[in-house]
Amino acid sequence: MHVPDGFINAPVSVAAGVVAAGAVAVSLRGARRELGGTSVALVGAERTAPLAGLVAAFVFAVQMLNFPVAAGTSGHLLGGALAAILVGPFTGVLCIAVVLLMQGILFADGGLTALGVNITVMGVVTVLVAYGLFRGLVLVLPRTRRSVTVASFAAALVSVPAAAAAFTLLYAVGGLTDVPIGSVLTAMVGVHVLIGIGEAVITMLTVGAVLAVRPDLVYGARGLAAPLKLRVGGELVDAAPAEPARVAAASPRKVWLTGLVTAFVLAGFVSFYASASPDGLEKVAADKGIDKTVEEHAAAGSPLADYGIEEIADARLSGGLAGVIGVGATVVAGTGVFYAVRRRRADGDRDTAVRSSV
Amino acid sequence: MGAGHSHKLYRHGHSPVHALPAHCKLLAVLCFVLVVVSTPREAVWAFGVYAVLLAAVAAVARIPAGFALKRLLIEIPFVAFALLMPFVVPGERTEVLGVALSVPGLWGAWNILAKGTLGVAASVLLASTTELRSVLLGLQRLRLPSLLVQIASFMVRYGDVIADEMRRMSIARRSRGFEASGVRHWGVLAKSAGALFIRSYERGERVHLAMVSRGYTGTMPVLNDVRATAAQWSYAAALPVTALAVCLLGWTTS
Amino acid sequence: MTTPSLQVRGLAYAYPDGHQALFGVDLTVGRGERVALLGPNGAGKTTLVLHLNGILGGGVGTVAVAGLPVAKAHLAEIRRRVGIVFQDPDDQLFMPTVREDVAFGPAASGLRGAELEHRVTTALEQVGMASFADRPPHHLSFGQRRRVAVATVLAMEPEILVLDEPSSNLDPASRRELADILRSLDVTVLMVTHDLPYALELCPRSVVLSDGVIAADGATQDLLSDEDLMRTHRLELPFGFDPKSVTMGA
Amino acid sequence: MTTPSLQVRGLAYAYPDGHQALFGVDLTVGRGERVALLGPNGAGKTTLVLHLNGILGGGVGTVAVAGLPVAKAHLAEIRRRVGIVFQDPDDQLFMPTVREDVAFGPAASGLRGAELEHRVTTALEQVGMASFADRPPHHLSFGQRRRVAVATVLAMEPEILVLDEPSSNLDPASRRELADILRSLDVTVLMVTHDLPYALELCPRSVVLSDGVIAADGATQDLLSDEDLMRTHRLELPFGFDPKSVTMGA
Ligand SMILES: Nc1ncnc2c1ncn2[C@@H]1O[C@H](COP(=O)(O)OP(=O)(O)OP(=O)(O)O)[C@@H](O)[C@H]1O
Ligand SMILES: Nc1ncnc2c1ncn2[C@@H]1O[C@H](COP(=O)(O)OP(=O)(O)OP(=O)(O)O)[C@@H](O)[C@H]1O
Ligand SMILES: [Mg+2]
Ligand SMILES: [Mg+2]
Repeated sequence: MHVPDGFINAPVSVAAGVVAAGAVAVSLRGARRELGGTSVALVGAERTAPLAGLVAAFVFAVQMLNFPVAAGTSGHLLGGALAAILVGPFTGVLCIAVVLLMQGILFADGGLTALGVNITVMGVVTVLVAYGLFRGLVLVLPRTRRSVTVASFAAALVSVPAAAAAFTLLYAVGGLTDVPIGSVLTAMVGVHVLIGIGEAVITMLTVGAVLAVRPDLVYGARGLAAPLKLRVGGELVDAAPAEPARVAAASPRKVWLTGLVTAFVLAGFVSFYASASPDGLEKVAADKGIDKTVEEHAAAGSPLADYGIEEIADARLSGGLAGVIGVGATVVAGTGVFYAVRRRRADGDRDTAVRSSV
Repeated sequence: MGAGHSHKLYRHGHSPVHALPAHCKLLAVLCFVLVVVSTPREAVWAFGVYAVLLAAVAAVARIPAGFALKRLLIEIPFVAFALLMPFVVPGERTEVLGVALSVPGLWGAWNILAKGTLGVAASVLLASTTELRSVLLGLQRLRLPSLLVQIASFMVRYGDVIADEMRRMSIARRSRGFEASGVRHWGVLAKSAGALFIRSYERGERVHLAMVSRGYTGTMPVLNDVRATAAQWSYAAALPVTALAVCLLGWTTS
Repeated sequence: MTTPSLQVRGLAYAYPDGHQALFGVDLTVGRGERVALLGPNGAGKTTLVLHLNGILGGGVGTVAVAGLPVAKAHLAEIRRRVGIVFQDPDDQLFMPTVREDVAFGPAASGLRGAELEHRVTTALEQVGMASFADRPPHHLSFGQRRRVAVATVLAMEPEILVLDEPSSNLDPASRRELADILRSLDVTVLMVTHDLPYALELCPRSVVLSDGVIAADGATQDLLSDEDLMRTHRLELPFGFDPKSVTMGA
Repeated sequence: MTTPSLQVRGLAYAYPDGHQALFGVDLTVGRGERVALLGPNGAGKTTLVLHLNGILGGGVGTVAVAGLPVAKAHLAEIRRRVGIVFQDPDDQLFMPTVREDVAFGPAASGLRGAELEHRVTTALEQVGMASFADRPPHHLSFGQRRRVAVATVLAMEPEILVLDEPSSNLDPASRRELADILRSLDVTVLMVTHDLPYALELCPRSVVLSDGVIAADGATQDLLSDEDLMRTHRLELPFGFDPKSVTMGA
């Protein structure tokens, strides 16, 4: 989805550039907080750059993992959801922005004048949608590790078609040629729901694996880690104060229910875009949309958490081909997760393996 | 770490283009692409001139045509998109070899192909004549926020760490009789992706600690800083300025 | 004469960056032999080892394992027969838990169920790491990782065991236990080591690799007593050690 | 009494995954002393070492270096004074060439130009790697990487040198050369090792760390001669070695 030069007209490119620059500026400030103090004490703000660079490198690496999607197309990971969940939304935006910048310069992947568009679509939109949905789900689901992995699956799944929709939106406004936007949208979102499944599986597996051995590294699951205890001379002492949390395995039923709920949420979300008529996507509306994003950034802090939810709340649960594909895919995937969990359970003995693979 | 030295696209050489400071080249390429993008698509000849300009730069930099052309393949997905346009875009039709094609669609396709290809070609030239580390230094000189530059330089360094970990894991798997040969093995590979993240992350953490142990405080010691002379600036400006002239001509004639 | 376990003929190899590491190595190891591969840092020992199951290749010369040439067609078979313990345990361990890591090799060769379980447990017990089965390997100490690395190879029950400095970073008791394990197995062993007393204890025959060629080949005790040879190849017996005072272990 | 170089009091630490490695360690190392840190695999030696310049922290207890508590305010100062050679050279080396890697530490502390050049060359010559200055570190053999890792720390000229198994993977001559270097430096040395003869040769005093606590502390020769102690902590003298036959090097 790396947009080349000359694809989107100048005003929209500039507007997207402004959005991207604003998002990066806000993120620069936010990132210091997110990466400041985690597991290793005594090492402070100088951690920001290395750890963000590390995640960026990882995103870079997984973006090269192409996986085949139906009918001869192949997709690659966007990584926005993964980055946001692992290191937090601000750092997530920075990571994706840096990845896109370097891809543009070093691999000519994505045009230099389209950098703003690319960062907005693949960085800002994916991160906001994914992290918003993720936080929302984590808040409503039971506070367990499995909820975190399920939420990351859903967040990643939705973030990809959302980016595709955002791209189509930009193209509708700033594309240099009139194409039937409705069918482009359907095609884009439809294909990207499929790509989203790949993204979701990899994101979920990665988050799950990290959660199993280094829960302290998952930004989105802070507070889920049990407090560290030290035994000194027979007594148990707290190593460092941490919020208490309950970590218990969720029942497969809950997992399945979550899958179903996610499917509906997804359906609403996707059909919201899919059913929007091409005529409805007028310049004004889109400009409003961009303004809204800018506002959200200016307000930065917690509203991120509500962003995705808000969108879902007023989404119309109407039809549309993409929506149908979305529901179908999610129900299948959710059921798959359910069966996988149940089978591994039946296998017995390897709880850690379950955690790391589900 | 080897990537700190060079990267896949880089072609070692001693041409005048190689010798230009990276920030001059970055700015020149950016300006050039801006000019290209703002040229009216109807000025077909102008794009031809741009292509000739780039070819001239490639010749000066002694980049073989085959090398540069191969790198253009990155554009393929959008070429596919562009090729669809003449068929799906509504509007006036014209007959080409017996197929009815849309005129605005053809213009759209031409627009994307011409500008996109020139943009990619310019970036390819930049990448193949500039070392990775110079690119980073150049970004720094261009006043990109230093945190971003640092993230980028760590990304480059850790890119190697991750590639290394990936290679190690693959060797380890193979020497224990595993060949990824089909869908059956996706499970193993997917599991490896999670393990890869933790491994790379923890390796990165340890490398970072090693740096910290040796006095790293958040900025890399810059051992050799490059400043561009006026001559170098004017040399670098040659490309975008010529292009601008062409572009202005394009606006007046079309 | 039976086919030798390992047969290397005129092997030369350069790394992709152009640095040549092997300059024509000839080496034959008979079935059931235990041979120590000695030599200074950078001599090419690891490079040679990595040719023995086809991880490196593409240079000049031939390598044959139990009569099979190391080539694409036989790689699967050869990797079942040759077990390599890498110099860096991080090169060896890649699964999320120690148990899965040790199970990986046998499982890839088709073992399942109770038999697999048994292999894994036995191998982990041999190296004293059974109680670590459910921990992630990269959260172990260096020496613990080395021991797990050895277990992953033991679990495959290879007929040829190639070990690249298996005793480094092991505590002294583990070092001796490893020697006991190797002695108890009825397999061909090629062991790279810088620990000369260890080589003397375990391997009746030694080969010295230096600057990419074989510089000496003979009984370990003879080589270690040849002061000239030792000095030219940066081999020295440690402080307080006298090879003559020692009678060879079986 | 002068302030000790290293002073550790009641240090306990658990890794983020909840695994506790240190259970209250007390250790004092005087200025100019050379101390060996012995103990079985997984005893917590590396964990302890990583506390000495504040790389790990956040547990219970205190660490002081030359009288300065290891805390945020003094970290920069402490890291200038304490040089750590990591157990895994891959963790230590991160620059694109050997030369830049060795220059990194001195450059970070402000050295430039000819003086920097001199430091780098000297350090590389000490470990015999001067001819490798322009190669990328990860294209070296394991032992060569270890030597470069030692050089990166020597180049910083720290007043306290902490080495985590510096001799593993070194060829015997390099091992002896390293001992010579360490003996020639007038610095405090804390050296983790599993090579008991090496400890005896280099360090008059030894400390045994076992299961996260200090189990013994005394003259190396006495500890190595205490068979009970040795056996309980998986320490054994190698085959053919007699500590009594040896007189301590200075
Ligand atoms: N990946 C690589 N790329 C280029 N050169 C390499 C690479 N690995 C090793 N070398 C070089 O090849 C030569 C042989 O290396 P090798 O690792 O085989 O040595 P070794 O005998 O195993 O040494 P050690 O005892 O230190 O492990 C060395 O000079 C080394 O610098
Ligand atoms: N990153 C980690 N996460 C969790 N546990 C760890 C980690 N690193 C080490 N441990 C555990 O902490 C304990 C002490 O490890 P440490 O590395 O300090 O041992 P060591 O004495 O250095 O051993 P060796 O001689 O093998 O190097 C071990 O039981 C190990 O399993
Ligand atoms: Mg080696
Ligand atoms: Mg250790």
